[in-house]
Amino acid sequence: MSAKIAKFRELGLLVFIVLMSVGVQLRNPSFLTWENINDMITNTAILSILAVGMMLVIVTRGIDLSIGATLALSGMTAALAVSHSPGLSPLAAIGIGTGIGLVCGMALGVLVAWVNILPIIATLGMMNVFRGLTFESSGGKWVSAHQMPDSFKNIATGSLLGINNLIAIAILVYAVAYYFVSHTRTGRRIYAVGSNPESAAVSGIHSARILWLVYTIMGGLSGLAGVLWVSKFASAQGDTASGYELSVIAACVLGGVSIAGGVGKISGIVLGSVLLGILNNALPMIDVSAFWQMFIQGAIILIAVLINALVKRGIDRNNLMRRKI
Amino acid sequence: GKSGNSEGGASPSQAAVSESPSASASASSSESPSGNGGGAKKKFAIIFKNTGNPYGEKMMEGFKKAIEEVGGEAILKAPDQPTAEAQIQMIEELISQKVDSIAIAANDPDALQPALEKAMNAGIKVLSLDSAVNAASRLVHVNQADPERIGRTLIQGVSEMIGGEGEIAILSATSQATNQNTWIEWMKKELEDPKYSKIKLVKVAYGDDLRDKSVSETEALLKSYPNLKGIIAPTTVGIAAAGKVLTDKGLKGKVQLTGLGLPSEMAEYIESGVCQWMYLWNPIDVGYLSGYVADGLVKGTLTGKVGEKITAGTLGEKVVVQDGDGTQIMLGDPFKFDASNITEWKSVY
Amino acid sequence: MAGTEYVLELKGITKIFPGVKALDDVYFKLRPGEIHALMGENGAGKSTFIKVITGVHAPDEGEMFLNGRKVSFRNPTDAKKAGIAAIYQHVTCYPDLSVTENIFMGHEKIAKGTKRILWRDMHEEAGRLLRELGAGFSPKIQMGALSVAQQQIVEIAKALSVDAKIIIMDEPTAALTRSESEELYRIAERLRDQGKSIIFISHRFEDMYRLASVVTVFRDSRYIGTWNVNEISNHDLIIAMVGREISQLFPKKEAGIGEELLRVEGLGRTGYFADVSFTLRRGEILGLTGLVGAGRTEVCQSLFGITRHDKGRIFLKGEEMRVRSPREAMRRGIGYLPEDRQKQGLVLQWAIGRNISLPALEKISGRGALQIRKELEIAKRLAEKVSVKARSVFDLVSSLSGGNQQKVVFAKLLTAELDVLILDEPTKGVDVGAKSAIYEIIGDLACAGYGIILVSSEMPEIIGMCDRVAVMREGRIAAALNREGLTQEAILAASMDDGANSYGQRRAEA
Amino acid sequence: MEPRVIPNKQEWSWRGFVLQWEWLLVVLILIVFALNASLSEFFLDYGNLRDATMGFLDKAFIVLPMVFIILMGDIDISVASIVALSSVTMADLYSHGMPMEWAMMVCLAVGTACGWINGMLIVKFKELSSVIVTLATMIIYRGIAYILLEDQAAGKFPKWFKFLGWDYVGNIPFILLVFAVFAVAFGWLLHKTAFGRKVYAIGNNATASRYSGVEVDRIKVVVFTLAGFMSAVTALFLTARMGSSRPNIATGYELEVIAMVVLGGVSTAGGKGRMIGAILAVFLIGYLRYGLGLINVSAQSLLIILGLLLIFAVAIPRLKLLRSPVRKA
Ligand SMILES: Nc1ncnc2c1ncn2[C@@H]1O[C@H](COP(=O)(O)OP(=O)(O)OP(=O)(O)O)[C@@H](O)[C@H]1O
Ligand SMILES: Nc1ncnc2c1ncn2[C@@H]1O[C@H](COP(=O)(O)OP(=O)(O)OP(=O)(O)O)[C@@H](O)[C@H]1O
Ligand SMILES: [Mg+2]
Ligand SMILES: [Mg+2]
Repeated sequence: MSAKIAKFRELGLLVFIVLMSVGVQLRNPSFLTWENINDMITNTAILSILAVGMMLVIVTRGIDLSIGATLALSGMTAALAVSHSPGLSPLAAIGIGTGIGLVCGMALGVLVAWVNILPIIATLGMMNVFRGLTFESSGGKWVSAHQMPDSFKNIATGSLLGINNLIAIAILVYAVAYYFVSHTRTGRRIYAVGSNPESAAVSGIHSARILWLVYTIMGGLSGLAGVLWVSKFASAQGDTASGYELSVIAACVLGGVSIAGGVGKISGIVLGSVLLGILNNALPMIDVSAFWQMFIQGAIILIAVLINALVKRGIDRNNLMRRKI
Repeated sequence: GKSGNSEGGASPSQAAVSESPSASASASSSESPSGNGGGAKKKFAIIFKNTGNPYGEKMMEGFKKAIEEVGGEAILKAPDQPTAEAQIQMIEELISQKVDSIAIAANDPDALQPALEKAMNAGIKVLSLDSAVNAASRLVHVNQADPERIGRTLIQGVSEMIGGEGEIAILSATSQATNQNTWIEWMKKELEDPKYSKIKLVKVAYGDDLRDKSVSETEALLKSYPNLKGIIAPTTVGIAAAGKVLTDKGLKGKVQLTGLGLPSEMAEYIESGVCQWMYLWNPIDVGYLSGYVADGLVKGTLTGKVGEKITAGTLGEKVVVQDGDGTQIMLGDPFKFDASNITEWKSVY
Repeated sequence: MAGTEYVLELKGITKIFPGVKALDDVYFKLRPGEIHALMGENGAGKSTFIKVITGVHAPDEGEMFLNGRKVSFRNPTDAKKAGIAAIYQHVTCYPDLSVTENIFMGHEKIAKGTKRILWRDMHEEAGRLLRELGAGFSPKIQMGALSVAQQQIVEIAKALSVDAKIIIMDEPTAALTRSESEELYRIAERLRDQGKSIIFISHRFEDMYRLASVVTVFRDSRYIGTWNVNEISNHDLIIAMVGREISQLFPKKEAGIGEELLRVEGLGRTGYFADVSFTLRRGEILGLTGLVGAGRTEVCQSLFGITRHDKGRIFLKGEEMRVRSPREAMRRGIGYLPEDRQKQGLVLQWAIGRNISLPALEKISGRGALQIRKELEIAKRLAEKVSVKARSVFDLVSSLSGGNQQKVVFAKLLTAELDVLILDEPTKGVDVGAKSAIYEIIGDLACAGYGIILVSSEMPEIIGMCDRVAVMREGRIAAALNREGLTQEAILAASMDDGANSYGQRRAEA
Repeated sequence: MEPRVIPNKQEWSWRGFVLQWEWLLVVLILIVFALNASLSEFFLDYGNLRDATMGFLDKAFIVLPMVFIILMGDIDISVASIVALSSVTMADLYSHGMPMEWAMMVCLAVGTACGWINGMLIVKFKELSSVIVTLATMIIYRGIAYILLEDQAAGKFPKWFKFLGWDYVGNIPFILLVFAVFAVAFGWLLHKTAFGRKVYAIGNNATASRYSGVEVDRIKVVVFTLAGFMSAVTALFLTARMGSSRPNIATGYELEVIAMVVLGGVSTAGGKGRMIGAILAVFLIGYLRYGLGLINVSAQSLLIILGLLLIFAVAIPRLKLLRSPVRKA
């Protein structure tokens, strides 16, 4: 029964997305063109990759505010590396960025899992540290397009089997994540720890290890996203992606990941990311005043979650009505 | 990258300013010991908008150079976020340190007024540079370039690129940025000229100086206005993001791009021809000039009245002119970067 | 003594919590194929002892032998690997996960090479286990959607799924009805016949007599003794447990029954219950019984304003009222003792005193501020009245045993001036000593003029305490019985599905 | 049944007294003072310290109700947006000719209303957590501020208005006096009244509180409304300090406020923590920032130092050696 609700919930989100798309399409016919859809998905790829990690974190009742900073730090490091040695292979650059992200994530994981600092605080503190380190490592400079070899910039613009690399990487991340969360023990244990940490301890699950793992994964994905970001925009700055964590959290929340832990589905965050992606893409296209954009975004997020909640209530009520007494 | 100290002196803006007698550095060295403070060095502070911005770093570098030339101590500050609140706090810190002068690139023209008035009441000489504060909060403003000239030049440039007809759009930073808004006003004024009757400004978009937003705004412009011929982006993040989009979409030559950008960020797109040329002034010179102006204010050789003159090291003599209610010192015209000179500048800033 | 005779042997176990000696030099021996009952008052240390066996707590002193070999478990996984499975007293489930996952958490079935989880196998196995236990729900359902009793069944399935040699059950029947308990007995016996050993903790003598061959008694953290069940009389066992004689378990006092306090007419809440009508008078104890999930708790919560009913009317002292919140219910004179003391009854991280005063904060405030002295006064008086076992009112409630926690919840009810008390399973998981104390309090309250609704699954309790009984079945009142006609058979028949009609379908006059 | 005697007098415990989080903050403040004084000759100067206090106290008003919110296990990340919206409304109305006193009233009313809306949404939609609700309203409130003022700044307030942010009563900053009054009021509310006790109860176990007759929903609404009101108070002082208002003022305040509350020892997990801790944290961070600013530490180093301070301060009591069962609620 509850599985049906979850499905219906996603259906509701899907309907919402479709309605919105139709609305935008009526105002700007170039919205549902192949090119625009392609742009939209490409622009959403990084967000959706981060959403995977954030979902895992939120499932364990945590939150990670540091991902924007981790992304910036690893992007900057990768950019500095390729600007110093232009011969570096793009895979090595991805490796460096992801590695830095992993290290950041591990450090955070230790703080959350073993030192037992509340995630919101640990990540808030480390966000400052990582951001500061980004500025320090670049000495206040940016790494610009001309300092990056084409091979590096091609990470984001190139394509694999006709699919843009960013999209391909996102699909790969999603495939792996899906298998991980639904078909491996470790993946399921993430949900167990989030659903009830006390029983997890009694069933002999090493909660600390799971938590650590989750933040490490989040860090690794942020690192990967950092390289992709820098490659996509061909510029690395100290304040790259500042405040981006809120968008990622919003994507998860729209996708039905519960802040209370234990609940969250891959299909949900796909939809959440898509909804945000459409918002970011559509608002500039329907020519609303720049001053209204923020309000409209916020209102749509609020309406989406409220409708979702109301729909779920309706379904619950309906189920009750059918119950024989 | 290598820092071009000597190159910084030989500024690109000199090339644009027709007559610019190169100043003798000796003037400063003879004056500095005559300061009243005996052995203690005078303290000159500069506050930029935010940290980690190469444009600001270069500006502070130029400021520091000038202050060293006049024998003072330079204090360089910038908050981590570009907010007026953080700058107010920095001003308070500087007042406590009893600095002699504060030069500020403001995040808000009006919001710093109470803080800066307090500083001036404490005997600190206040000037603004790059982004002005209102006339009541400063003695003088060091203007990198005349906003009118910037606005008009950009329209002239884009008009030339697109052959005098077609749709154009502006990609700005935030809707709040006063600089950008003034320039945009002047662009619109310039467009009123009948010779641009065939040019239509279709939209002003705001990329908020965020990479991702600037990219989606640019993409939206291209799709909503399929006949778009040119984009003007008077902001460093915006113009680079637009350059990247045009490159990736293979629109080189179809959609023209110009605006204000950092040579280092734009080198790629100028060299490839996506952006034939763009403009900027030399931030090092802006800082350098401000250093001398600050020194003049502290020494009392300058009070900020119209008509006063100052000799600013290698930049030569500059004159204080009227600027609305207040006064300002102009650095010169914006400098044009194109394929011929971009290699030279891309490693400087 | 030969070590081989026992599968499990513990010697001289001592466990000290900060400030509390939970176990003091305790001995225990378990033979293969034996069902061993562990009994004792609340707070005697039974649950702690179990947790020492399963490696949740490390003992401060003492040794443990498994099949004659000395072992020490660092965590529950070690114990599980060694073949010890436990059902803990407080259900430890994952509400967001499926029943299957709950059952197999920690020992999932995985493919040999890829380590992929074999969902289909697990669902099948889980389904089989649940059918064996007589549960009628699908293993794919979400755990959180189940009632407490159903969750308890899943806990048992969990223990069975491990294929352990030693199975420990800490009060597994507390949330079960008789028929469900029967099911459990059968399973336990079958396991015993397969040569497994079971340690069984319960406060119900019924359980012990039905199942166990050996009984060990703890009292005040100490080992009292071990007897063969058929060699010790009920009377001696009670003395062993409480260290004194309990003269009368159900001190039913004859209270003068007065005017009508509460009248409920046709109360209904979509999906939960319908057409519930009854009356309650001053000094009267009305029993509300039925099988688990019959809707008793839902009715009580509607009366108390936790949930809203959508049909029917409630009259309090002749006046119709609508309760929108527990606060309003309490102001009007209705109090509720919730069924889940840990989640609904107590702030576990708080001291006893603060918990007791929580419903009465307004009463102890003067000119805006709380009067701490008055608060402590009330807390002390009430804690003593229900005889909580604690060192002071500053002890944290979380450090109390289940039964003592329940007494604190009871004390909370006494802070407010109420007319109607709704007691939802007030003696669930409470030992005999505390039980008789609670019964005494209930009796006193009835005499003092309260109207009391007593929700209980325990027949003796209902029969011993109540003036009238309403039996609920599937959300409706199936029968209303008066004291004269009150027998276990009558109640059972009314709560079972059909065929109940032959028994007294007399409705209490409206 | 033998009657049991249960004492209700608590023994004074040195261990309990010494092992209080707040001492750590006091020690840290002393260290910061000693360090700053040795690093900068300008630090230990009454005038400077006084003016520095004026500089960081504006957001401290939000810290007070945020303690309540975090104690209840909720969070409000829309406070900075409320500051912006109420400030912008005030400035806009004033520039359209409304008398300043009225505009200030409207400012407070707008903030209070925003907080009330947050509270109502959170209470009526229990399935949504406060993070989600206030994340959405955060965007919406600031969005409205943008709609109101667009790219303009509004200001040119009367001279006396500046008093709020820049002047002294005697030799004490006005803002400090107001803060002291509010701090005492909020501290009293939290620690001495039934209301405060209920806030703790909700934070520890909302269900049990409801079953005990605590009006959980009403208290939540009141607390979020208070947060809105105090955000508007911050808006008054911040606007006075800035002399004008813009839709982007107070950006990032929410995280700073939350960091202070948490550094003050307030934990969402168990409804633990005290008002004094959060207030001490305000001063700790304020003076640390100021002192480092006096020696012109770069912004990035400041970020790193503040980040590490937050981590270490929260990590220290988690060290096994200091762990003790004695901890006051
Ligand atoms: N984690 C703990 N910290 C401190 N004291 C504890 C802890 N767990 C249990 N105790 C104490 O240990 C003693 C034994 O408790 P335990 O739960 O083992 O009793 P029990 O026999 O299972 O009682 P019940 O029948 O009520 O469940 C009690 O006094 C209790 O207060
Ligand atoms: N969380 C839930 N989700 C769905 N249905 C529920 C839930 N909790 C209870 N129910 C259903 O509501 C009905 C009434 O349950 P309720 O708990 O009121 O019964 P009860 O007679 O008090 O039983 P118990 O002995 O478990 O307290 C039952 O059909 C039960 O299955
Ligand atoms: Mg127990
Ligand atoms: Mg019940």
